Amino acid sequence: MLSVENLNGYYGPFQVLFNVNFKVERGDMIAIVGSNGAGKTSLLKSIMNIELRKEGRITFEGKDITKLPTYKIAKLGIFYIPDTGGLYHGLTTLENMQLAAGRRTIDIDRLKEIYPEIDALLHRPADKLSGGERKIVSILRSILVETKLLLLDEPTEGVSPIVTEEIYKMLKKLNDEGKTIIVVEAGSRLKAALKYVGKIGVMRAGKLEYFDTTEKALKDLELLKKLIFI
Amino acid sequence: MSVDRRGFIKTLGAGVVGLAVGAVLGWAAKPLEVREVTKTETVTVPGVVERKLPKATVKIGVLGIRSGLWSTYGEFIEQGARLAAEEINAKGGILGSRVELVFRDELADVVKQAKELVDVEGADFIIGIDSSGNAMKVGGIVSELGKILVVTHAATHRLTEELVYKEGKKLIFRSSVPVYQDGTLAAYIAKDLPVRKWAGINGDYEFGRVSWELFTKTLKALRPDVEFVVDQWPKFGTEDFTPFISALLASDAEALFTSIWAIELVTLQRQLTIMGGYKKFRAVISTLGYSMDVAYSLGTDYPTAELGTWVSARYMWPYPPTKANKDFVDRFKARWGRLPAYSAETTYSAIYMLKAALENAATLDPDILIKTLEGLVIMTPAGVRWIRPEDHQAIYEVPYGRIVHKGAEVPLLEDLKAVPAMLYYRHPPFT
Amino acid sequence: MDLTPFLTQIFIGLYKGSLYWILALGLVLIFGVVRVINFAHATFYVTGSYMMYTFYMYTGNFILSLTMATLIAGALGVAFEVAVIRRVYKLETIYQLLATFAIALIFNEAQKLVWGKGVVYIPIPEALREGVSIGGVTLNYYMILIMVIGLLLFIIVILFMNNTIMGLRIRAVWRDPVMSEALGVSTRLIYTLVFFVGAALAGLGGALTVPLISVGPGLADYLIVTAFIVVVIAGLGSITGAYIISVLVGVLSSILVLITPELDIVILYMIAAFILLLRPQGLFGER
Amino acid sequence: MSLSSRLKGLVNGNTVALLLLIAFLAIIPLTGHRFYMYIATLIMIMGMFAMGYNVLFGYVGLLSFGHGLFFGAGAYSTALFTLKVYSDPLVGVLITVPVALLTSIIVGVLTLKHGKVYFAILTLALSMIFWSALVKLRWLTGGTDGLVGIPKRGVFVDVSGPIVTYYFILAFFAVIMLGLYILNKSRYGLLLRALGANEDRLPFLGYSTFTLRMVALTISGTASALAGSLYAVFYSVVTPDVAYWTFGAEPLIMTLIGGPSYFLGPLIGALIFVPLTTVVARFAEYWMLLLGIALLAVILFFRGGLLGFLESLSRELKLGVYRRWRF
Repeated sequence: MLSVENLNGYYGPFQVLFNVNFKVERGDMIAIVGSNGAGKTSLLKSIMNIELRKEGRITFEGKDITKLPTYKIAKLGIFYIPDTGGLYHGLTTLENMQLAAGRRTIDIDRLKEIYPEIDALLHRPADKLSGGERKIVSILRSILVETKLLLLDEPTEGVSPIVTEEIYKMLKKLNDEGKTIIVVEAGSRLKAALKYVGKIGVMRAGKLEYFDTTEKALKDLELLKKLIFI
Repeated sequence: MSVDRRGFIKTLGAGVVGLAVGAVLGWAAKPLEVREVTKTETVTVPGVVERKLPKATVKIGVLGIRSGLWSTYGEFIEQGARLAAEEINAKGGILGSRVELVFRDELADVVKQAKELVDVEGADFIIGIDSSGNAMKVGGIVSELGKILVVTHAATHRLTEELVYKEGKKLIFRSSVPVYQDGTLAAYIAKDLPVRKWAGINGDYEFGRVSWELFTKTLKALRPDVEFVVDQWPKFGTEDFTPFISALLASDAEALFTSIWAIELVTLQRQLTIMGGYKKFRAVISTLGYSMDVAYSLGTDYPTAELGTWVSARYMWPYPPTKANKDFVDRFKARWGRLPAYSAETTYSAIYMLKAALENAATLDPDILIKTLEGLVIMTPAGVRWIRPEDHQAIYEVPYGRIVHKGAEVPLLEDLKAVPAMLYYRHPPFT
Repeated sequence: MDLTPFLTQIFIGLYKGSLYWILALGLVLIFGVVRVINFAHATFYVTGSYMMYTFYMYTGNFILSLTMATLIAGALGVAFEVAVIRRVYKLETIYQLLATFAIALIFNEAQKLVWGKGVVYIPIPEALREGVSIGGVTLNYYMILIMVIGLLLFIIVILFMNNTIMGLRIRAVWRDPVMSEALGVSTRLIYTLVFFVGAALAGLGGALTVPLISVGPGLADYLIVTAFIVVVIAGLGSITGAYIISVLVGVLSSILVLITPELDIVILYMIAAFILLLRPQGLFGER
Repeated sequence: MSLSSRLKGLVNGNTVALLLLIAFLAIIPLTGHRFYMYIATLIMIMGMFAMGYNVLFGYVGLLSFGHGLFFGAGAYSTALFTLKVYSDPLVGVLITVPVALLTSIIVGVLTLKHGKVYFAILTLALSMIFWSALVKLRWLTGGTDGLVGIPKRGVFVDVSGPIVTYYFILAFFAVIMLGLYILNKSRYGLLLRALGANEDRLPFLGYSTFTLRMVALTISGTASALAGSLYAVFYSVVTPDVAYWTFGAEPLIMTLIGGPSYFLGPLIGALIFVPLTTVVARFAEYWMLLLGIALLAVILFFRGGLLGFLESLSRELKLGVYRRWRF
């Protein structure tokens, strides 16, 4: 579905991604972990064509998206959620939802299926939500459009373990419904991620050092920890 | 002012002379020594043969505002200068030498332009200059330039009173009337109007301030019963006068004095009309109201107050009604397709002043030319100009007139009131 | 004490404030959304004025001329955005500023080549020539019209921004262009749209003033400077703030003319600087 | 090989260029051509202004729209001092140093606490207040007509001849250029440039951002004020125009033309800008049009300025000459 080939990424004169290669199949749920500054966020941004300059080739459903402007990539069905959640301060939850939905009407019942307590949040400004609520709302936005691939940057950062579980369950549910998901996580979340995802990748210093199924990864756990924490 | 002014007032009685005899009377009213100077001017030099200038071309550097909002003024200067040069060259030049003009934009650092005119272009004279500030700047370095400067528009009295008279910068001359026209003469018009309470709106810069000061002082002296109830000071470049106008209208003034000029005056007059100013003010004096850019812009919309919209300029094409002037207006119109604005005439005449001096002296030596120009009397479109030796100010008459509409493209003037220039000019020693 | 003079000054101030507002609105939109401080705003204003004059001279139809002037100024805004601004979005602020400054210089002179150096104006529409007279000051219907248009624009913009998808998208781009792109919003389109609206508004302001203020090259400069002061005091990017401050600045400067004719601009600059020193983000701005 | 490379290290491109330029300026009066002297004087004055400006812009990365304030403060303090207190041009110029220090500190305290965008807006606002005060305080400043007759002949020095004026200004020019050069080479200069490059990292090194910026502003303001002061002496006239923001933007334009990341960039900019406007002004009405087009071309195509363009050119040719002109 998504393939990344020989990807090099730069911020100004600084190279942040080094020859990254991987493939994502339809229905995958993937976690990419790594320490701070390993290039995880840059990887997602380069897929979305945000900010950095890049070399290499990225295709999505057979279409070359390397040079497409961000909004066109989004329109192909890739939904990106930055680590902040990307909600607009000053806009209400509903307005944030509407923004993602565009001219489509918002199907509240569908939202309730995934997250029953949504009603209470709809008319509150996004900056008045708790950290967990923000993360949830930001994910819920993805089901308002025909999302095929969901890119999440540290969806559980700064969130309590209970909410982390809740978020992962929600993601799993979306994955079961057929959405392909790539989650980027800090090293400390490795264990939580391993419980839900099917494939795991490890980044270090701008390189994708490891990429395999969870089963395999569980066997290589020591290696993974080494890659992440050293 | 000088001691003998009171004497003039007595001699002239009313001080205001009719249109037809204005020029003649004004001429007659000039002090005796002036007429003596005339003689030296009229003395031709039959004995000398082969009088020639040391150069085949006399170069005149012309400064004016040629960019930005006020560039119409530079255009007038250019048209006046070109007409004069073309005429002179068509008649064989000055003592055989051709007149060549070089134009520069005074807004592009006037001192730099002046120096470039002299040092690079080799100009023998510098004329023009619209802004008073720029005239003072060039005036300040004139001895360094070593060439004669004839200012043809900038009106600050400091140029001639301070730089020439007090500081002795003898290279400076001025062919146009100074701010006395705007301040002092306006008071002579105002004193005969049956109104007592005056309002003023003037630019918040030297020229506006001095105009109002001269106007109020003179009028108070002529008519002690008048009052000045409100004055407003919009800054240079004001595009909307509505708050100032409503402040004027909120007073109990019966008449309005303004020295606002050019584009700003067009807006001021229109907004005054719109806001009911012409219902309130029985008379309006606009010191530069008959500048041709304003007259053309307002055209048939030029508002007229009950007791008249009294306007003047540094020269107005209908005055004086001499053949010389009529011919000039016709030639100008034929050449440029419009009536001459004042700075066109003052620049035109400045070149003829230089021509007269050059023909008399037959040299380009500034010191000799200064002596020749001092006291020079010359017939110009605006009438007879006398260059006062002490301050190098050209003295000639420009009347005030009342705006009337006679179906022409531009409004015309009626009731032209001329006052001899010597009467209302300030005189040495300018105390 | 007779309060009539103050009333008339307030009225005049409201009219002037409405003019500032029409200009400030375009500046706020362009700065807020596109993050470009647009020195060329006066260009659009003057274009509106000259277009109004030109169309009126040919057709004599006020409404038609007003519409055309507004649209042409808007179109010029689009051309400007596409040809110049788009190339400098990613550069430092200073280059954007200078680009708009350069454009302002070029257009100022180019307009002179087309329309000459003199001033132009058109008459006030027949129906609006009279006015209400208070204490000797005529409060012209045309000035009242400008106030009404200002107020209507405020209501329309607020309703548009809060109740339409496009308004929502503009607000989204305003706050976070990157995220908006990720949500499938074309920021490029929004930028162009905002430039169109901002330039059209400036053109409308310019067109509306031709009957009242004569127009010549560069004559809008002071108006634009005041509009900038308004935007800065209000806080770069606050629409409601810009409206309130426009009107306040209009009224205040108008009353200052009455009480301290000597010092009006100094006081205005001082107030602006004082507010900025206390709240650099402006009265209504967020940091 | 080792000797020549050591020589290269010693003979920095900037040193040679600066000394050559000063030497060149010193012989211009020998041509006896007053207009060249005039242009050269303007280049020196505007060059000082731009070089001073760049201490803030190019080194520390702060964009000021209010440098007309410093230039104007210098010009007016010299004018007022020589006209009303003590009639001597040398003392009149020197008096601007304390005035500039004071002005810089006041401006700095008011503006430096906020971010870069606010610094630009606040400096603009302060300079406009200063300008409107110059216009309005007519009894002191002469209003829009300014102050006339600033003396060239004084108790200590007499610079009334054009050649004397020229060398008087050249002396100040040389001193200020060498001062700025020493600053640039010093540890302080390095710190200031480091601050411009990365303001987040510096506090860890034990330096307060505020203090460093204040130092840069003071140096920049003093150089600008001295330029203004010499301008007043040179013209004998000052008008409020010199404090207007458009005048204050001229050093910025010169800096961009020359290249802000080169020590001599602003001076090279002045060297181009001053004669260019002189030539272009001959097209009378269209000179502002041409200025606009030139500016737009610089922004769209030559953002490194002339030196940046030359550097990339020499890199293309594998010469690397102009790299040594960088800070």
